Amino acid sequence: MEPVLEIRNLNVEYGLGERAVRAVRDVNLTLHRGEVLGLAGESGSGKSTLAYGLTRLLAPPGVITGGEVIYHPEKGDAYDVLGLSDKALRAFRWAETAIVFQGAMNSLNPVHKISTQLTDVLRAHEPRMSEHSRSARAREMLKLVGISPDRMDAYPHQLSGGMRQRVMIGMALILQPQVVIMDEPTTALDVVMQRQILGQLIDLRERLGFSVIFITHDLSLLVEFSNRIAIMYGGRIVEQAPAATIYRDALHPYSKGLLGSFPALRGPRRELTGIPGSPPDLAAMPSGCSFHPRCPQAFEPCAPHIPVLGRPDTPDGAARSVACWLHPTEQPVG
Amino acid sequence: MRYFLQRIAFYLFTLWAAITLNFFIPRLVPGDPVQSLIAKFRGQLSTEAINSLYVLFGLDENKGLWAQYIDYWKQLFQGDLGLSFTFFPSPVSQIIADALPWTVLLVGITTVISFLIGTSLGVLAGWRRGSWTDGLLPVTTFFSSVPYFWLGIIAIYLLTGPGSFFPSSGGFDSSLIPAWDQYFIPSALQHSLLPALTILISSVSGWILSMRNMMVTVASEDYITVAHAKGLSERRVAVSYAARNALLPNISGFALSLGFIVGGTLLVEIVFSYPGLGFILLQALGAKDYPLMQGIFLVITISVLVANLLADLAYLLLDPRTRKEG
Amino acid sequence: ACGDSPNADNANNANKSSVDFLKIGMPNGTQTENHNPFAGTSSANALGYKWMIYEPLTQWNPVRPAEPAIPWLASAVKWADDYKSAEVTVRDNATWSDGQKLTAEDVAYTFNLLKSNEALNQNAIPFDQITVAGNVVKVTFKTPQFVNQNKIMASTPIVPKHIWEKISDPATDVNKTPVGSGPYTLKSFTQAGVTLSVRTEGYWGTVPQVKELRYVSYADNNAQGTALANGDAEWSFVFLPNPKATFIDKDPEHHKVWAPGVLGIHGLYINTTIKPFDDVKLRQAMNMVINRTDIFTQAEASYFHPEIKSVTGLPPGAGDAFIAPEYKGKEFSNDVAGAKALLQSAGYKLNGKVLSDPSGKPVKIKLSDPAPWSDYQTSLEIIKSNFAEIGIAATVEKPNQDVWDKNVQTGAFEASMRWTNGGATPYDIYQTVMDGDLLKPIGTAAQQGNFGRFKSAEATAALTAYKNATSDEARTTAMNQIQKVFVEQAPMFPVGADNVGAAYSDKNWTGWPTDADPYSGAQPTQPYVSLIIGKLKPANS
Amino acid sequence: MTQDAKAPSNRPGPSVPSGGPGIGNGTAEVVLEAIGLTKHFPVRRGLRQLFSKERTAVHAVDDVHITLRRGRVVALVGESGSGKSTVARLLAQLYPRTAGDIQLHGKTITVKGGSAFRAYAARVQMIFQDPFASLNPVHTIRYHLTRALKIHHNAGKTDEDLENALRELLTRVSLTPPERYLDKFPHELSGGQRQRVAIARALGADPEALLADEPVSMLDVSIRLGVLNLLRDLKERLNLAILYITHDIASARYFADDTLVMYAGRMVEGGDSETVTQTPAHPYTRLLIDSAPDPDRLAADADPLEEDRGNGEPPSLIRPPSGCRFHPRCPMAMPRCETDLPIRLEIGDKPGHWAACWLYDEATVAAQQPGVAA
Amino acid sequence: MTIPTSSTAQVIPGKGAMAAPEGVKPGKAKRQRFLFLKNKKAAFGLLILGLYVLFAIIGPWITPYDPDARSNDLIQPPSADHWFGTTHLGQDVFSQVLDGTRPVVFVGILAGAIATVLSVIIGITAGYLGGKTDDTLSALSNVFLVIPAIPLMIIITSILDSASNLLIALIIGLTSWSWNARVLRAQTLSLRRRDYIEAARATGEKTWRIVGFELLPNLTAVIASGFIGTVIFAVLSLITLAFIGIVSAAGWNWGTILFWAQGQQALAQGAWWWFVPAGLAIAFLGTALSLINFAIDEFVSPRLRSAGKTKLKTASGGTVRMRIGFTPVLSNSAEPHTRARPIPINTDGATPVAREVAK
Ligand SMILES: Nc1ncnc2c1ncn2[C@@H]1O[C@H](COP(=O)(O)OP(=O)(O)OP(=O)(O)O)[C@@H](O)[C@H]1O
Ligand SMILES: Nc1ncnc2c1ncn2[C@@H]1O[C@H](COP(=O)(O)OP(=O)(O)OP(=O)(O)O)[C@@H](O)[C@H]1O
Ligand SMILES: [Mg+2]
Ligand SMILES: [Mg+2]
Repeated sequence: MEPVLEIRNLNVEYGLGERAVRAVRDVNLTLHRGEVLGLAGESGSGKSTLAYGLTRLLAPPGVITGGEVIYHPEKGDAYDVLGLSDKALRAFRWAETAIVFQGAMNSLNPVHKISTQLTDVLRAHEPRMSEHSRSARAREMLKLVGISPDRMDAYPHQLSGGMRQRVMIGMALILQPQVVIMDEPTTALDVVMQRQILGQLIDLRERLGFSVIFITHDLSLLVEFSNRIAIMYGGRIVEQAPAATIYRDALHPYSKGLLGSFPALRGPRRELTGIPGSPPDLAAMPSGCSFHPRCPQAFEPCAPHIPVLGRPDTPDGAARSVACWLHPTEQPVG
Repeated sequence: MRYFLQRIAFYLFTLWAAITLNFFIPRLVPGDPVQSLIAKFRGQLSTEAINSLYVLFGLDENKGLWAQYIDYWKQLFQGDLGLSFTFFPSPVSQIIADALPWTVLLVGITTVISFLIGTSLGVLAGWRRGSWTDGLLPVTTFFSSVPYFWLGIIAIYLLTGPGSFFPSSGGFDSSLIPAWDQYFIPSALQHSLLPALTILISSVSGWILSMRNMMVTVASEDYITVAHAKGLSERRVAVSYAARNALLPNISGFALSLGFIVGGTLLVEIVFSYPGLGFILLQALGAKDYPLMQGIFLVITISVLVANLLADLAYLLLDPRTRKEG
Repeated sequence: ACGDSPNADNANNANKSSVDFLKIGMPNGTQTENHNPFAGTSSANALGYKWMIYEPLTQWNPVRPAEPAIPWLASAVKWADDYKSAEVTVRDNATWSDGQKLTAEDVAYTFNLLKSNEALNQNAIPFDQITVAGNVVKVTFKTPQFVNQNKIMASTPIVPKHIWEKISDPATDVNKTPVGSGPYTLKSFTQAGVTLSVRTEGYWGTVPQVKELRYVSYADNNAQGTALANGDAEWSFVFLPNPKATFIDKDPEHHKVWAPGVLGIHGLYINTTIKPFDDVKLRQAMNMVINRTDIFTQAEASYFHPEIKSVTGLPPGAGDAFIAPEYKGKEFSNDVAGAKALLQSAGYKLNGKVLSDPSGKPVKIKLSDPAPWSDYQTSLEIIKSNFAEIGIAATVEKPNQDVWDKNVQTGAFEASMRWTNGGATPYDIYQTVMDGDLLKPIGTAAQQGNFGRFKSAEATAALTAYKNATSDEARTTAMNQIQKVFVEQAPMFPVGADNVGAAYSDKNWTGWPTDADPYSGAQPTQPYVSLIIGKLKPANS
Repeated sequence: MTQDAKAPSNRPGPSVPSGGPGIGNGTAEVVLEAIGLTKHFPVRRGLRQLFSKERTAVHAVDDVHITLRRGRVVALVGESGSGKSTVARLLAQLYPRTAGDIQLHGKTITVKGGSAFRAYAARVQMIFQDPFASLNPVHTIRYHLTRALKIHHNAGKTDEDLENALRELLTRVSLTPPERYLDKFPHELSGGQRQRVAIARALGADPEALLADEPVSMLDVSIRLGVLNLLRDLKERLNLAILYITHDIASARYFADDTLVMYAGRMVEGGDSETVTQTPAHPYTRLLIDSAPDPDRLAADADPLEEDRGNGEPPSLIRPPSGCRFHPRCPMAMPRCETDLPIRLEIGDKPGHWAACWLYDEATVAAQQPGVAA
Repeated sequence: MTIPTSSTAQVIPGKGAMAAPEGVKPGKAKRQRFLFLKNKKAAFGLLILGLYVLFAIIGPWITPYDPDARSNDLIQPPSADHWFGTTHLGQDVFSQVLDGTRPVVFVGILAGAIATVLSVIIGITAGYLGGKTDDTLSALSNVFLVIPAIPLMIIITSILDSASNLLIALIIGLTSWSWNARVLRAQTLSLRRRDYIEAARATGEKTWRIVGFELLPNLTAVIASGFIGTVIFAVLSLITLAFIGIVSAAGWNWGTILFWAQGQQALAQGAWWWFVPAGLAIAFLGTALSLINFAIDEFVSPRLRSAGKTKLKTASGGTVRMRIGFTPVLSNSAEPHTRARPIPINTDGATPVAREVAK
């Protein structure tokens, strides 16, 4: 499989100096063409920070302190997104990677019509396009996400939550980007709507062939909808594997705990384990494996040594990686 | 629609209450216009004139406060504001009509300019925090804390004088007759510069501050990040996304401040002998000129209320969220 | 389009080398257009230009009040001995600015107008019969008018009958297009000012050389002062603190201040009903210690209210002719020692810095005047420290003007600086202070005078006698009597005189009245202004 | 009117199972019961409506029956805006009800304020959805708990009593050692800890019934479980009656004895949790369950329910659909659904399992084919 | 007098510093309460204000001269004897300024307090009780908002015999509460439906307790900033009234000094020392109060707090500015920050660390 986006040792901090919060630490992750990569982890584990850090969208005091984000365009050479000039970065944004945020109400400008918000992307990226074809394109996108184009002139508040989220998805796809990042796109919606929208997204992906980074803390949702899942804890990726693999056989105790926290709706009533303790303080991270204070299986090396993300010596180890002393790894993988 | 009717009922009530208060409060003050006139002229007017003045002002008939109040409303409904005492026998409506344009033009335009400048600087200061704009606030704050009559007087002292470009007083050159011609307009502009400048200096910081704060608040909204993520130009994000939204709360402040134009400028007009309403109000206050006071209060009240209505309207126009029901 | 503009002339005029206009200012605030000469509130009155348009029958010089009046619209005025009637012979060469001839009918009409409109009759003249015979108007009055003679003849603007009889309510008419007999006509009224232009034809006297008068009303003394200093105003009547620094020094060669005193004074009224101030001795002592020179230099900027020196309270110059023989040359001397001795003899005790009255109570006094009257306030501060020298503890209160006014009228004050009425004789001064006919009980407003509730049958009788006297001897006797009471009883402590002066610049125009030639007062709002304007000549000619 | 309007007369007959007697526990003492509970929020009337008789209102809750029993948890599930919170607030007497009855131990109680309200609050307490918002940021934990104890006279007489009571409360919600938490401010605690404090506060009144309005929906996945387990633990130890409100039907299965499903202000299905979640009867419940994320399902699986009608939007509560409120979205809708309000019908698979759906009325199904609404 | 444009109207209480869950470290949280003082603006503003208050208290005792006392040094420029020169009566301007501090501070604070109390009572009552009460009270405050304040004050002061500072403070306080009342009402409305208020109600708290103990503390910042705003307004009103000679109770304040100076045309006389110091004294007091107000705004809405350093050094030595939309990249080398090496470990022999797992 061919990569579209390679994140290498990305580090993001909030603030500077002593009091800085290291929200993303040495993250390595590769997104392949056409896949849905799920990113899970509890609140504050750095998922959003990672997603926004990719395109330098973090608000102050966020600072990228190191790393590379290598983007492989469909044609042409790969380049480092973090090294782009402001102008090039503006051109890169949305044309190559688009983002769908958690709350659609907040991501749409309340004072502009949705048509304006759809077309100003085109105006910025394809200035030579005619007014007419811009609006035709916008209509087309709305139709694509299942909204009747006659709602073009509606203001965001005139649409329901689900419709707004669809508008956002339509807007994300309007330039046919290679990568779509979705940060908890459905947490504000109820389950029925959530399923509708995700179903539609998967459908569109099959038709348009973009890759998706899908962020949520709802692991069961990820297992159902994504190809591969990466699990974050304390700013690091602690495990990464195909969705089914994780579901069936998670290696990292944290992944296991996460899976054990969701009551299942179907099947036998299984006992829920949960994860004891509380999430770590990013500014005062435990030494070694940051999960060790909560880990039921922690042992000597966990406290002093940071485990590295690498291939576990399991039979299916080639397709996955984990950062845990319980699972000796061979070599770091992207 | 319903919203409007409610607002209008509310405004009418406020108007009634304010007018009633305006009627009664001045009448609690001891003394009367004649006594004030005598005192004002300090020896220039002999005490023998007292009787004739009472007759002249029609104060010789003794009417109860209540009867006066009823009369006042009757007159008001006929559009008659009565005759002023200070400028006897000019009708109050004429005095106001003469003075109002000056105030509205001077203070109105200045308020608009102040708002525009303040808002633009506020947008800059809010958007480019950490640049030179950070220094703007302390400086303007200092100037806005200075009482502006003080600033005006100092400006007159420093900047006017024989041969100076700035005239020290008046609304236009006394040898000219108001007309829309090439002599009068420049003169009027020239005379308004200094007062306008002092108002500007002392009022701009409020706008800068509130706009800056709103910009900062808005800048961390998700839709701003989305706008950046969409690769829009910095200008478009700053103006069409951030400033456009940050402006909304300030619009009502702006409309309200328009309402205070008439009432809020007593001292600039006094210091610069500007022929506006604020100055006349002060004279009316000093002279117990009830009809004139009431007339001016009426203008102020109405303008504040109209400004309020405008604020509502502006919000309605600018914020699609409030446009829900027709 | 430029030719249509009303300002086009002006712009052209600006290029002229010589100045043919005079800029007059008054610190009287906003004006609305009203050229009614009878309305005290009109712009014509506030700026004084009514006397450039309308004229009185005679001109009277308040600086030398004892001098006879100059005939003006009247070629002669003959009063009866009892001053209950007068015959006015009207000049036959005067015309109104609309070309009509000015006749005795006009004069009679004007008197009738005042008679039948109480609202216009500001001096409350008790007109009786007014008849016309040829060019003579005969007026009779209900009471003797000796003390009012100049108010009637020299302060009543004569208006054209043919215009005014058509006006339905003369009291409230703004007289939009004034037609008068004076040397000027109205050119324009704007919010910035009033412009008069000189009559080109038909004026009975010498046509003044000043072609145009530009009046501006400034917001307050400060604005007026600035305008004077800048040369924006050339003539004004305004209080200039430290006129040397603020005005004269700006152009020492041309900027002048002249402030002659008139028969109207300012002084500290004492409430004579309050103990211990009902004691004449105490009042005398207090009167003795007031430092009038300090007040003159510090409160009145050494010019504004000319210092009163004579113990009679009569101002120097204007009052000299009236001073009783026994008081000639007697001047206030700021005599602290004398005052102390006087008090001691009257049973007062000075323990250290506290004076106690014979009953043993410390003497305290509250001085009050409205805060905005800064010269009075300064005077009070000075008086306060003067009183302290004889152990009287004074406090200065600053009630607002309305409250102060009410308190003074109803007698709810202890001591207060106030003015007196003024007139052609000292009668007005003394009447305001001592007239028993004006006396009202404490609590009732005394609107006309005697605020200190001074009770003296002697003074009242003398005042009445003066007013009604039919001979000069009787008047002199009465006046001497009045002064005696005033000096001995000290019902009020005179401090300074009113002035009819001006601040002016003779850069462009010369010929102003001066100490050397006090041919009239100099205040730009008084009837004599046309007298002055007639004498002005271009400075560079 | 439907026969439900007469509900009080046939309570608690097996034909009208409300909370539904669970297996073996049917005899547990009833603590709190809502009968025909209805709440309409009046919408401010415009000028036009001023003269018409018609009153517009949000029909937030209509004719709801709930029975809370000692030692049992009843879950109330439904999508956002279906009126769950309103039910809880009605039960807590925070809102006056439009119609219906709330009975505490069989006695009708209506209180608005004052000591009567406090007496009621002593027995019925509520926990709010958002632990970040339900504690006053300016007060310490000690203040919050002390107030709860004092208001309900559980603070004892001396300071020592109070201190003991406070420790006891915190210990009960597993915030140990208590000293570590007592003097903290809410913002110094994690979400789970805050929710525990909120629970402790409710327990401070020593209530019999606890109304938990989405107590864990704002909490992180890994913490949720702890709070739910705590609630279950309390239910068992203190023999509390708990109303557990949630939109997460899976957690209802895990945590509640009985489950009630609400749709647009009405109850549509009820029964014991396992039955309702495993063999849902009402089409809405089915939609809900099918929509819940299911790791065992393949992503691409076409969902028969996906093309529902009405764009999947919940109906307006100001003018709710006639008949069954779900009919515009229901794939099985029959003509009758549009006109007649469905009554509660026994499903028959398990005792106490019912649904308000005409599909379970054999006569109707026979006469009208499901899924082909006119 | 433009309307107060303090941003209090946009303050979102509860979303303030307290509600920012992240960034707060347990244990250090106590210090949060003094965070306000760490704000440079607040500290500076409070320092100046403190000086003024000090002079207000001790001013009249430390004046070098009796401010009323006349001397023979008329209109003297500043000198060692007279730091701010003298007046036309030879009074010492410095003594007058010092002596005049007390009434200004007194009137400002008292009027501010009165207006604040009124606005709190009216605003919160209207907002919390709603309904008819709200309508009535809102109408009342609107009427007061509409009536022009300074003229109203002029009228009312002229009703009174002599206006003591106490009375003036009362009048200013009584006429200037309406703006704050409006702001507070709006805030209360938004707080009223907060969960913690509802929760307090559900716990069984009495209404007055809810208002006093749950609502009010959350409005402190808004109230404080309203208070400061009114103090500024009151000071300027007092000075304006004194300047136009309407108010002049016995004793000095800066407005009276300006009144005298202007009456004597101090500037025209060249006596700038008479006119300038009082104006500057007002300006500095106003600035100090404004600074405190900014600080309160920032305290309430942490977004307004500047993030300290905004210029950053990149790895390559250049500087970048923190700005929205373009996160600074300090280095884009792909070197990992933590040196984590896979070390071979034998899991079989590992003994899990025994630990107590807290629930
Ligand atoms: N502006 C900021 N200043 C300081 N720390 C911040 C800031 N924004 C985020 N953080 C910290 O960075 C960490 C990661 O935050 P992030 O938003 O990426 O988490 P997340 O995984 O997306 O969580 P959630 O599931 O709640 O969205 C958090 O611990 C947070 O406290
Ligand atoms: N005070 C109120 N005034 C008017 N309408 C209200 C009020 N409170 C709630 N509603 C309406 O009543 C309906 C039910 O609201 P409720 O909060 O009970 O739903 P919910 O099921 O708890 O939703 P959620 O899952 O989002 O918490 C909604 O349509 C809501 O808009
Ligand atoms: Mg996130
Ligand atoms: Mg809810």
